[in-house]
Amino acid sequence: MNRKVAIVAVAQTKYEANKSSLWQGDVAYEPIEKVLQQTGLTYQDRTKNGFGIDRILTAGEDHLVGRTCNSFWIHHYLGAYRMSQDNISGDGAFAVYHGVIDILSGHYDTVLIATITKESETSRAAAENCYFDHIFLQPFGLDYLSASALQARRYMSKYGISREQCAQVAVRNRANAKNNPYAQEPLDITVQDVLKSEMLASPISALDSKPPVSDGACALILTTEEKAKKITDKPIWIDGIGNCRDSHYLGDRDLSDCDSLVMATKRAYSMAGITDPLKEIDVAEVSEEYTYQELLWSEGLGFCGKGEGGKFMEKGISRMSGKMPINPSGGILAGNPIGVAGMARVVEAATQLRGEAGARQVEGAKSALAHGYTGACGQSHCVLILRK
Amino acid sequence: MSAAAPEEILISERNFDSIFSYTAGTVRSKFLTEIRDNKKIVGTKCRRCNTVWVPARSTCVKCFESLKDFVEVSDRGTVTTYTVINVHQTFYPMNPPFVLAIIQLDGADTGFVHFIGETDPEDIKVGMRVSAVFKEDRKGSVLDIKYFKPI
Amino acid sequence: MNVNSNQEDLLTVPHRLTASWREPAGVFVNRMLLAMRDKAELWAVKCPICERILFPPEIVCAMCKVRIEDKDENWVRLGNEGTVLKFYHVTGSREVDPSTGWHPKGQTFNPIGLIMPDGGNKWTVMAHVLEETDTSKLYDGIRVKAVWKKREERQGLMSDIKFWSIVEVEK
Amino acid sequence: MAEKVAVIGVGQTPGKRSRKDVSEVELVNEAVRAALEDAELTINDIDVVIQGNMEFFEGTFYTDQWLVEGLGAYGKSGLKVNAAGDTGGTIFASGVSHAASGLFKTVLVVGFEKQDEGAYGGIGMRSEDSFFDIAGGSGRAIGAMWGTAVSVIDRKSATEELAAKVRVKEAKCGSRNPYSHLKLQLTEQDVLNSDIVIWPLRFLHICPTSVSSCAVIVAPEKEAKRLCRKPVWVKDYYCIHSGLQPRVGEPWLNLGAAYPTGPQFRWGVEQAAIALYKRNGIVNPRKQLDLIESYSPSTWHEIDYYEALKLCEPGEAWKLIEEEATWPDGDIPYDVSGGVVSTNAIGATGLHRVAETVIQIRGEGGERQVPKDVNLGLTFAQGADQFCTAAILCKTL
Repeated sequence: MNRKVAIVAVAQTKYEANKSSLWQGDVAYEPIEKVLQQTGLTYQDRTKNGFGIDRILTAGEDHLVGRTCNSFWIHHYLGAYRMSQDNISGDGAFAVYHGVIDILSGHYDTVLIATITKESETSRAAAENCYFDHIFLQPFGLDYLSASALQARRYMSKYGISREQCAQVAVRNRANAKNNPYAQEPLDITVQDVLKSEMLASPISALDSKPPVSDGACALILTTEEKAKKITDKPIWIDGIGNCRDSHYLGDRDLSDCDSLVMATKRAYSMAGITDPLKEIDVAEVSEEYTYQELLWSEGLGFCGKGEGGKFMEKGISRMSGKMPINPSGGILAGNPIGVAGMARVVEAATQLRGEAGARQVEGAKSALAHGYTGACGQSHCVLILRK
Repeated sequence: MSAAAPEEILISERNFDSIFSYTAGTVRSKFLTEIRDNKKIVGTKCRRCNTVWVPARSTCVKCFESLKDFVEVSDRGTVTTYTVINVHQTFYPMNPPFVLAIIQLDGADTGFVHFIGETDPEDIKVGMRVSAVFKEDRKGSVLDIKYFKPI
Repeated sequence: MNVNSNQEDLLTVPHRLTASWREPAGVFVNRMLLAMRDKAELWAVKCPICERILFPPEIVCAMCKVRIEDKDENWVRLGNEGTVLKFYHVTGSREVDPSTGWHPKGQTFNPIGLIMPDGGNKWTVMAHVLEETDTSKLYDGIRVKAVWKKREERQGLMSDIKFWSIVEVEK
Repeated sequence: MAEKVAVIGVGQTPGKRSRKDVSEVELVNEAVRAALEDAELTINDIDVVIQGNMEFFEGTFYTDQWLVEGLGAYGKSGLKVNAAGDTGGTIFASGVSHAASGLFKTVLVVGFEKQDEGAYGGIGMRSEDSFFDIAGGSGRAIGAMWGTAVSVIDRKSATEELAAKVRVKEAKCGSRNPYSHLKLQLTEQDVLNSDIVIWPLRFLHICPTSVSSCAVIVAPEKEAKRLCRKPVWVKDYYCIHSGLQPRVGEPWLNLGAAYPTGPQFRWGVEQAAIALYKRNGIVNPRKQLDLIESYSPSTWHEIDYYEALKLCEPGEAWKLIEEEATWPDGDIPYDVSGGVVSTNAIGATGLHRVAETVIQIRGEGGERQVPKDVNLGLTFAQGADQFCTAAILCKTL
């Protein structure tokens, strides 16, 4: 790879169920202002020597904003005047992926990436229903919850994964979130609380899933190796990126597999030179909106073999005191909005490697994995490998 | 004019109510008309990898072959997974609880998403055999099949 | 039976999308709208660096790309009168479907004016409805004044101003 | 750029008012197969698939996920980009970025729009912030076209008669382009008699809402030379946005005052042209460029862009029209494909411009091939409020 790419600043808002007094632009500007202050950078058109942000990427979707060209409406908060801006229609992790590509292409040097979603302003489920094929799937009223429930039962029945093993994921993530000041809903819960919580779509209960509504935003700045060393003494290198798409129809694949995650992971690992993830990765921030997904994605990420997600969970490797903690931040299960969730994983992974994670810091973490996905049952996955 | 006391927050409500009409296209229309007119379920078979795609598709996802041959499949199959929906959304076609499942129809290589009916949700198990129940008044939609019932 | 392109029975699947979006106006715009509703006053914000007077007021200056602090000296009261920069009157229809030419007949709109309220500068432009429908009486640069709805009819929207009527300038 | 990038394959589908024989999946599939055939490749040679359309127009959420079957994107890298009207240009720029990054061998870029599925093509247009909604729907794009038309008239850059002459040229070019939606036989009198929408904007001046898809395959230098006999090189590309005050009742209309150089659409195009000319040593675009494929949503935009692209002095667009310099046999052919006024499937439109420029540079335009030898072509996509993504393509680097 001819150029190296570094994260030089990260910021995020507190994730809340309803930031009702703040408009999209106000919420988005909070982390943007923080990363500008952290780096002292401004936009290229405002600098004398041209050393500034020359590209802006967002990850928004029209249905969540209720307007076409969704990023256009907060352009003046993004600082897009006279700038190159684009919007990735998918999860924030794909926007970071595209930022790395833009820098590797040599066409841009410094990319600001900002994502904002206010789920409180509309019905996220109604938007999810529009994701499905309009001829064969949408008429059934499918959304991410019902599709994920089909995947959960398929995975759990095929490999004997128990609801208790899934519940442990919720218990652990909600507990981790207590050390994360940005988390929306940390909880002290037990496996029994999860099992007894209201059943939304069997086998997924209320505490098996993320908080239904979440508002928030995050921002980060990527730049080249040469500029990164001028801006910060803690550049975080993105050494591996990979993404992949799977087939759309729920019946086309065995939902207990996650082939597109396996392929995305292979691409990211080969680029970063990783052969044994459990040894070479110190901390992982994985996107899961339902508890079974952390177990299934662990298999796709190569942390354990097929069907061994449950056992991997019980071994405790992914516990905060384990060899490779997963989601010290509490992850999406503690509350992240769609589109922002994947980028929040990158922001958290970078915060860990910068040693700024405070109470949730994984001591001596040198390499981290961040993962995001788009689509029901994880149709498209994106994996990034970060190193100190 | 700067902020004195916390003030009232004005909220704007924008409503959108519009009917889209999605073109099914040649291949997908055939799938729907076969159900509507002949109570038959057809898939398309790939000449290269012999996968039978149900519901009928125009391109083989795995090898990008144009699918030229319709193949009739049975209206009976095996439940590979299911879920009992207990929550309600405005776009759900019926009130909770109702059962969504993926059914591997005999002769098909891919699963077919549909409802399960005429059974108590507790009795449904993965691997159960079911068969399609067609509505009388069929209008050219996947919902022309009412649901699949256990056999 | 195989796929033939002259499949006569080509279906379309209808889908009714009903969605709603509830959003606040934003910190500064909310205050501007409250002032419009409660005191029939127009407020804008001035960027301390480039001195553009921005309507509607935003917490960021789009050109200088810095936050505009919420301080009294940054707020600017706009006058109740203004100058029409340019106007247009839709005689056909706004909702023209260019391919078929379909447009709802009989849609009559008042002319829309691009109005620069007094107290602003060349950056302060507001699009609003003009009372006068006979465009022969309108010209670029004409002076107009805001006609507000009664207090109980005002809800904190731009349409709290009913329209802008021509200010008779004695020759 | 880190690596030189070339276009090695293009595929287009004819623009139509409506396509009842194909779903969105088959619509994009047609363009992908055409591009693969043009590049003499199979889907297995493709590493990345980038897709773009304006999802709100079709009411689809993350459209690329549903279209995996038609895109051939199963198991491949890729993502969806959706800026605004310039989506066609930004997905091309994204494809070039992926190709130049050194991580991939071939990149397939696909744009489409199927507006006959939306309840009403202008669904996106009814999106004002209801705090600022003063007149019940602003007909945003129509209003903005009016702004440009008035500005051209005010600056005496052209008269209505000359605009009619340009519209007849556009129609003739469109009728010779198999992929054009409108194939009209027009006289100048037809144009002058066309219904007034907002004077001087008439119905025939406005672009149609079309259904079409377009696919382009790009590759880095080593692969491009290995795989393609006639690669067309991407000399440079530039992307710029205005980002000024979008939240006003009818922002697209605040002429002059809020936008330093007059009506909205031209500012982005002008800035992109200035930047590209400077970086690529183009001092006299009329002479040095061989062809322009523009994103002119109305006839008035084409006239206004003559000046924004520095083809003539400000206020002298009429000279180019009278000399017919921008006609196919003129010295700077402009929109030989018939342009956006003949076909506008928004997600694909920016990409159709790239495809047409590649075809002309290769000399494969057939009936619509320009007589002069085309080495250097400028193509750009324009969207929303002054977004512009422009690219310069050339036969030899």
